[in-house]
Amino acid sequence: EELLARFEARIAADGRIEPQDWMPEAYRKTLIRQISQHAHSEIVGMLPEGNWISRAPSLKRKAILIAKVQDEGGHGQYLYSAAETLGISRAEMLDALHSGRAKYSSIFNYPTLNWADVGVIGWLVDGAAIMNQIPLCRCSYGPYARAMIRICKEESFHQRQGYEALLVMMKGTQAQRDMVQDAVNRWWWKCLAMFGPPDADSPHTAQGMRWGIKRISNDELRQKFIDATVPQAEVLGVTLPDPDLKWNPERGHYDYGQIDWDEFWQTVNGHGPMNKQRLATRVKAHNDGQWVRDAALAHARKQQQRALKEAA
Amino acid sequence: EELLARFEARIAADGRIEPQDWMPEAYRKTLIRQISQHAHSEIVGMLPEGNWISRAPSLKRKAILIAKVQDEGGHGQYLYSAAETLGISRAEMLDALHSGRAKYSSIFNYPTLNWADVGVIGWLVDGAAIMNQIPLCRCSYGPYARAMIRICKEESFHQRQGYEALLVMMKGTQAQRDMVQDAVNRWWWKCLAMFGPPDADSPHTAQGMRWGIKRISNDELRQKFIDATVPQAEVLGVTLPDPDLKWNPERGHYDYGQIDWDEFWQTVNGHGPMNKQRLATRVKAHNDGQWVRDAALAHARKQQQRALKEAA
Amino acid sequence: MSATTTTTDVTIDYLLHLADNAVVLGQRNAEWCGHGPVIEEDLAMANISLDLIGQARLLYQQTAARMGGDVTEDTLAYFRDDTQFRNYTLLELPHHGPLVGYARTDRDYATTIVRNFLYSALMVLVWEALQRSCDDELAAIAAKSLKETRYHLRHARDWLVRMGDGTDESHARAQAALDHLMPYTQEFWADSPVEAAAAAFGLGVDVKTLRPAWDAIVDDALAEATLKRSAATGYVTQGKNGLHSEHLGYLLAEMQCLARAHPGAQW
Amino acid sequence: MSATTTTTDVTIDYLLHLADNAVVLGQRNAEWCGHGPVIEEDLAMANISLDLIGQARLLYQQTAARMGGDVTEDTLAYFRDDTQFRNYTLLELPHHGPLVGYARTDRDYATTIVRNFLYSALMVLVWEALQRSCDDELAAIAAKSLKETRYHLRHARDWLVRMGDGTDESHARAQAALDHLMPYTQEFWADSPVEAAAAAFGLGVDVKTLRPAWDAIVDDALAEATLKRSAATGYVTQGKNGLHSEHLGYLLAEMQCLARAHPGAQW
Repeated sequence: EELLARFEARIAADGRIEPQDWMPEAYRKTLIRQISQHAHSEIVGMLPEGNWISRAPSLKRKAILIAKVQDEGGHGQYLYSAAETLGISRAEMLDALHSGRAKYSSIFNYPTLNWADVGVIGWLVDGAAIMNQIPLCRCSYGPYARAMIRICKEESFHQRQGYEALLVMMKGTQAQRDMVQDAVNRWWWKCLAMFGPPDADSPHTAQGMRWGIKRISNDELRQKFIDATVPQAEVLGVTLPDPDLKWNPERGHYDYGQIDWDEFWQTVNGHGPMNKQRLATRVKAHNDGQWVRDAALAHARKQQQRALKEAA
Repeated sequence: EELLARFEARIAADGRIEPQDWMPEAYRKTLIRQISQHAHSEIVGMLPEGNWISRAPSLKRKAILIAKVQDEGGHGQYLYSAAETLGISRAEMLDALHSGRAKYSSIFNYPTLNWADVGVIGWLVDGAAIMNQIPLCRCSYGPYARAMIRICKEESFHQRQGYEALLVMMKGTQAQRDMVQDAVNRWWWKCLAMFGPPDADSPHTAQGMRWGIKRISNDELRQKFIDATVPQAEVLGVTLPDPDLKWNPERGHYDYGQIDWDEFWQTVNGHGPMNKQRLATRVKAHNDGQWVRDAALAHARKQQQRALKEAA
Repeated sequence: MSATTTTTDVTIDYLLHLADNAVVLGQRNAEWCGHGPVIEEDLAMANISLDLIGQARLLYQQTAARMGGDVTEDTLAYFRDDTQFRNYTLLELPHHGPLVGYARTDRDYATTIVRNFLYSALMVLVWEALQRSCDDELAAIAAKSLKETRYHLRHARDWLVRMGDGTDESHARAQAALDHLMPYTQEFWADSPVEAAAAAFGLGVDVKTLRPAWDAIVDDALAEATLKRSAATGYVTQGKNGLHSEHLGYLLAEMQCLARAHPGAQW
Repeated sequence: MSATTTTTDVTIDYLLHLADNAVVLGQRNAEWCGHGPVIEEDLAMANISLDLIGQARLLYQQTAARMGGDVTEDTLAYFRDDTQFRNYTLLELPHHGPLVGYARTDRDYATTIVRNFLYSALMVLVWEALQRSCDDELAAIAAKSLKETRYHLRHARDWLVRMGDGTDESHARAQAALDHLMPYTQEFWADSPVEAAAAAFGLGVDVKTLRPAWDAIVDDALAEATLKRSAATGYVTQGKNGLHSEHLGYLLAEMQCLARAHPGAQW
């Protein structure tokens, strides 16, 4: 009781909880779920963009894309480490992913169909992710907050790079402009859905807010994202595929159309265009890599035994 | 003794030996070796040309190439059947191929590096093969002779198609003409080596001649091929890569330069650029297909048992 | 479908859908050439592929004739981008289970056979109906293609039964391939403005009306193969409307690379 | 090498050889991105690939500057055909054992590691020597590349030892990869008119002189890895002289498809 009171006081005072501190079991579980899901998203998220590395149309863009996908892997790595401070191993988390018990961001269950998808993922998907993640930099759990600070910095860089790549394409040929518009058409609504269901329907929000894990509601974040993105789209010269999108001077925000939540839930529940392919590819990589990990372990053990023998 | 005398008399009279006829064991063995090697060559020979099916530059050429590679598979099929009449199974022959005991034509141990290779293989490789094979249509062993009649007819068709494809390319762009010349440069000498070592060094020729399996010597066939090909090369407008190649009015034949027999033997002995790749690909196809063949067998057995049960 | 769409536009789009189906599956099946499980299957796949390439050529030729200008069968096959292709997504998938576009693994013959079965079961019905197309050229292509497709269906069905009613391994592989591919068949029945317009004026067939007959062919074969009919649920692919999987881009990159490296060249 | 060959021609050809090596291996290593055996290896392969693409860019930029006209790093990487590439054949091979160009199978990490080991063991020596090139730009690129390549060598060597001295399976896989790839290293020492000319005027290094040092690096690592040094005999590949394997055409078809579909476009 006293521990809980102290914990709640620290949260209320916007203090940080650290791994060695006492925490309620539900808080720990919620964080493990959220951080590992975020880590899985980074790892699965390597695949849609990785799909274009081999075909990047210039060496400069190839290098930028490899570096970006590498950063995503790196984010996955720190996030797994942050989750490990809560008493779960990477192997357990991967097992949960591979067996379908753990989720990852549903946005990665859509295919990347043209080169502009790479830029649009940077601009819109990373943009939406940053909106979701910036509040997490002030999250109550220290290791997660610190990981998010680093991740948000890199993500902002990726977002600018994505936007810049699209600007170049929009100044190019008609075929290039068509690619950008096609990519925007396919990704726009999916990005809006990334903020999660409307606040009224969102089960985790209230508790998350109280614990200082979540700090801004889904609908607020979505509106913020739209308000920030519309002017960028205008500069770029693309049309956002929503006829209802327009400035509402009374609200001081853009109004927007209805999100297709059926499609969203279908994909979240495993029936998007790429759910099976993404997961099966990760499982295959893991299984194919078993002998490599085994070799490293066996060698390390042999080394240790040799060292012990020499010491004896 | 009497059997042998009768056999030799039939050969001397240019008669045919049929599967049910008595034959000397050495004759049977020689034929099995030669026919199965020929069959293996057709099967392995699907790979160099098969390499270009997916990239054929027009639908017409794609169709022609698929049909051609299919014909090669068909030739392999009849030749295995012809060899089976001598008391060996296809499985035994494939096993000899896959374990490296049986050979196939060394010409297929070179890579196909540009689209013109497909035309040049038709024109030169098939052309050389036909020179080698036409005498076999009169071979003393009936099933082999009959298989060869059909095969030679189809090969001549392929040769004309290959030559025609090259004519079209030579009338095209400089890049197309360069492709043809590059392919001719790479294949010419290898085709001359297809007729086998000079008569002086050829171990099998004498016995093969006596048995009516081989009817014309390596060097005679090679000369015949060169004499037929030089005028075709002139019409095509390509340069055969041999500075010593010139008409010798005294001999009534073209003189030609030195074949690099070291390179030939190196490839025959397993050290060509593609020996491992060709064989490993065939072995992989066979191993990967094991479950398919097993399924067919298992199903046939089940069907048979059901038929027996119904009959009982 | 805008009000200004002419029957010529619809005919072109409809022919392209049929032609793209044939060329993409022809390209895939030919990949087995030299790698089949037994020589006879190398020959069979080559044969099916040849028929499909032949169908594609006739259909593209008809399309080119109606488009006029410099359009040829080859500009249509080699110089359109993936978003312009109108083939069923099912046909562009590689010969293995569900993986992303740049994964690599062995080819699986069960996937090949199940796909050929599901597609040719549809196409015998489509070609049969298209023999009565108001377009005489298409009706003639349909009559020729029907004969070929009957053979393709028999070939695939025979192997499906052998695999399903063969060994435990072959049964498991056939079932896995069916589970993987069956959801893609939803696209057969999905709405398509081009198909609707083509059916409306007697050029094409309303594929939805063929569904009971297709179901019967599938159920009959699966029963004989002792396979369980997998659910055709979940995401409905949209290749026939131009929205493809990650695989088509790679297939076309390979198929078109040489032709595109030499624009305007004759072969 | 004709009598009219200038040092500029030799410099261009020599830089292209170095650049093509880097771009082709960079392309191959990046194929693991998202498919590696453990996240840290996805990152390591991406890193190595980035270094190689970076080296290729610097080298192509230098080449383009000396060629003049409209030549850029990207026209060199994207608009040359396979016969114009001057990379070692070793570097264009797919990540698996010996198979023909259109075979398909799983990627094998042992092949990747052994290749990176054999190549980076050479390149630490090459870059070290090229720091003393008479060409200042090349010397500067060499100094930068040397640091990167030392890391690549350490990475590959560490894994080679882990695999060789790991489990029975990993030992067998590493040995098989070594047996497959070692013959391709003969190309390192094979005659090349461009290399000879570049060495002659102090631009390049006579690679043959590096052989004892390379042998020592290899033998030392193989001893620690408990692997048997495979024979480097048989056919000597000629990629650096423009005669490649069946694999480079496919690699370039994929790498170049988008750039070539939009000639002249800026990205």
